[in-house]
This record gives sequence, structure tokens and C-alpha cells, in this order.
Amino acid sequence: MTRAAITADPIDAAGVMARVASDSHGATVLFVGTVRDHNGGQGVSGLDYTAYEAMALDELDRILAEAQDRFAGTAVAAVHRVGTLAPGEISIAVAASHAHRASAFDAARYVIEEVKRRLPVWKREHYLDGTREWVAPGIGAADDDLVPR
Amino acid sequence: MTRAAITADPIDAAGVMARVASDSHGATVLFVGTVRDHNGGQGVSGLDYTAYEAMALDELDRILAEAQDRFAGTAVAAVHRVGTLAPGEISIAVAASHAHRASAFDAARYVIEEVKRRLPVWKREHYLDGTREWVAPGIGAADDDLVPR
Amino acid sequence: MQLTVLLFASYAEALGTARLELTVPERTVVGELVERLRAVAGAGRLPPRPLVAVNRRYAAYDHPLTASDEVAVIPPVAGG
Amino acid sequence: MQLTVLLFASYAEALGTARLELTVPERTVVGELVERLRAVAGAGRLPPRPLVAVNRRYAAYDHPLTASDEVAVIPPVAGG
Repeated sequence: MTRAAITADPIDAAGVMARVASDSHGATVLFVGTVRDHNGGQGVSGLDYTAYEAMALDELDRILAEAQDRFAGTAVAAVHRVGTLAPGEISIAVAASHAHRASAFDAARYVIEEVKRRLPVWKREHYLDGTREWVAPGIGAADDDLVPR
Repeated sequence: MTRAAITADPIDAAGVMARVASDSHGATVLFVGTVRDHNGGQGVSGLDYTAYEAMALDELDRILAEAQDRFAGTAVAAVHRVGTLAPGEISIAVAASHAHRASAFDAARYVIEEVKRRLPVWKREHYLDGTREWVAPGIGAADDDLVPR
Repeated sequence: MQLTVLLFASYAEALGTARLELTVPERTVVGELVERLRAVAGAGRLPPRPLVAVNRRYAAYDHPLTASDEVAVIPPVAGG
Repeated sequence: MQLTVLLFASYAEALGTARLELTVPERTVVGELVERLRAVAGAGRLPPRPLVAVNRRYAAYDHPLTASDEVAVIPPVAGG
């Protein structure tokens, strides 16, 4: 069972949830990120996600391992999409399950926050006026926090 | 579109998520509660959920309205199951969406915490040894916090 | 006045019914209804201050009742 | 030694390629490689301290490089 994936195919969120299902886990949290039809006041018609795929897969796997370490007993899985997406399409799905809800919430939240911070994935937004632009909310400069100790 | 429901039918978690979908909301959080196969060291073969259905529906609707008030711009929906459930079956699904992830997480968490605290629903666990028992993790005594001001 | 009181789950089992008809004085408040309930067989298993809902909302013990109210005694909840 | 440097997204556009072959002295560290990169046409658009990954992990600027390393310069990320 692969718990981390980078895929060019549409993401099946229910399938990601199914990867963490267990009869001993009473709580499952699913986070789904979808393409918004606007950003910073501009209309968005779609976007391209591109990744350093080999590293993104490794880094996503490391993030999931960290989540399982921090929130003992949690099962986690995550899939990130690459390619051209329309508004409403799923760019990422993260699932976390645990016997109890607090850890399921915390683990899912940890994974998405670290993905936003660290995953080598880039997006170029397509605006309604026909222009396109790389969007970079994440960390740009070398950051010692990102270097494994 | 009904955003709160109490149902005797199996819950379709994807359907609950679909109720909060919007192209302007980039983040959706789904919480799913399922029947665990154990509790406090005892094996559980299933359980009965029973509700004061008319009030549970009203109270769930009030909880969702509170979540939308507290986390402005959030869309929320929730469905609670009643009847006899086997381990692995969904007892509750809560979905919250927002333009940004923090509010989607916070709103989903608020709803499930208030459900656990306030929703007039009871469960009787069936143990592997054939016995059955009402389980009551919630508030038992009159609590002024529960009385609307 | 006549009041209908709904019971659920462990309380319904303790009192042997899901529905009680009680005669109480006009202007009875919730707390007085709870005391009146204690005279019913099986009510010894109620906690000192059980939760009460009036017209599908949790109600304070000083909440006054009228004959048309839907009153329910609410066991410790266990939803989710 | 010869090093292959991978470029992505806005950096690949700025330098006009997704892959650079650079000749650097033995025992070059990440920070020295970044300085060497600045001589390449289009590199003026790199920030003062771009993120660098070595063998698919973020690397510190004092990390020493060998010819078999997979080196990548990482633009500000935008996943999720």
C-alpha cells in the first residue's frame, strides 16, 4: 500500500481515505485542496502544477513518516496532483485516521502545513485575462529549518 | 439543500462533502466517525445509536449555524446515523469548506466537538461476550453552558 | 396542568417507559418537574440534576412550563 | 568535476533550461555552486540564497558535493 503519491491523474479522495481505514480507528479526517476560481482578486481559469517529482515523492513520504511519529498510532496517506487543473479539481488529498479524533485532526493538519512549506511543487495560475504567472506563497530563500539535522 | 440530517440509512461521506463544495472554496475538511471494534479494552461487535430525533436535528442545525458564525465564510454540513451499526460503519460525517484551510479545519473541529457535547444521541455497545451497555462519555448533569442565553 | 415528559435510552429503561403523563401545578418550573419525577417508580436511577430540554432546546431549572411544552429528560449524550 | 544541476518552474524559465552541466572544483560546497551558477545567463533572477536540494533532500550551504550527486535549485514552493 503506497501512502504517498504524486500523480498526473485525477485524485480519488475516497480512495485516499480508504488507505487509512481500520476497524480500530474511530476517527478519520480528510483534507481536500481544490483549485479556486480566484486569487488575490483575480479570476483564475485554471493552473499548471509542476513538481520535482522524485524529490516530491520522497519529501511527501518523509512528511507522512513525521506525522506518524508525532501522533503515535495515526495512519496517514496523501496524494498530490500535477498537470493542468480546472477550478474545482482536486490538487491534494490528505487522510489521517486514529482511534480518537484529536490525533486524526492534528496529523492531517500537520501534513498539509508541511506540504505547503516544503513540497517541491510549483503552480502557474491562468488568469481570465489570458496571462499566466508562477505563484509562490512558500519559502523562497535557503532556510535552515528545511535542512534535515 | 439540507445541511443537517439524522438518518437511519448508511451515510455517504462523499455526498456530505459535496454539499459544501464551491469553486471559490479551496479547502475542504471531512471528519468521519466510524464504529470501533473495541472500547476500554473490551471487544465491540456493534452498537445501537438512538436519538431524540426532532431535537437532535434542531441542535445539529444550531451547531452548524454557530460554526458558520464563528468561522465567517465557511460552508458546513453534517449527518448523524441512528440504528444498529457494525464496526467500520460511519456514525457521523461532518464537512466544512472555506477559501482557506485554517477555517475549514476549525469549523469541522468545532462541529464534532459540539456534537459530542450536546447532541441528544445515545449509544449502546454490544460486547463480544453478548452483553450490552449504554455508553455515556458526555455531560450527564444539568449544565448551564448548554442552556441558550 | 397535564405535561408529557419524553424519556430516552437508559432513562427510558429505568422508568420503564419512553413517555410519562404527569399532573403538575400551573407555572411549574423545570426544577420542580424534576422533583415531581422522582416520585415515579424507577426514577431513583436519575442523577441529582438530569439535563432537561423544553421544546427541543436545553432548558435551565428555573424555566417555567406550560401545558403545550414538549419536555424531555436527556441522559448523558454519546453522539458522534 | 562535472555536476548536473536541475532547474524547475520560474528558475528553469529564467535560465532557459531545466538542466545545466557545470564544471566545478573537487570538494565544492552547495554555497560555492550557487555562486558559480550566477555566471550563467539569466541567473540574475535568482534570489540571494536560493533553496538547494542534494539527492532529493534540502541541503545546507556548507554541504560538500561529489560528482554523482543529484543537485537541484528549488524555487519558492507552492504545493497543496
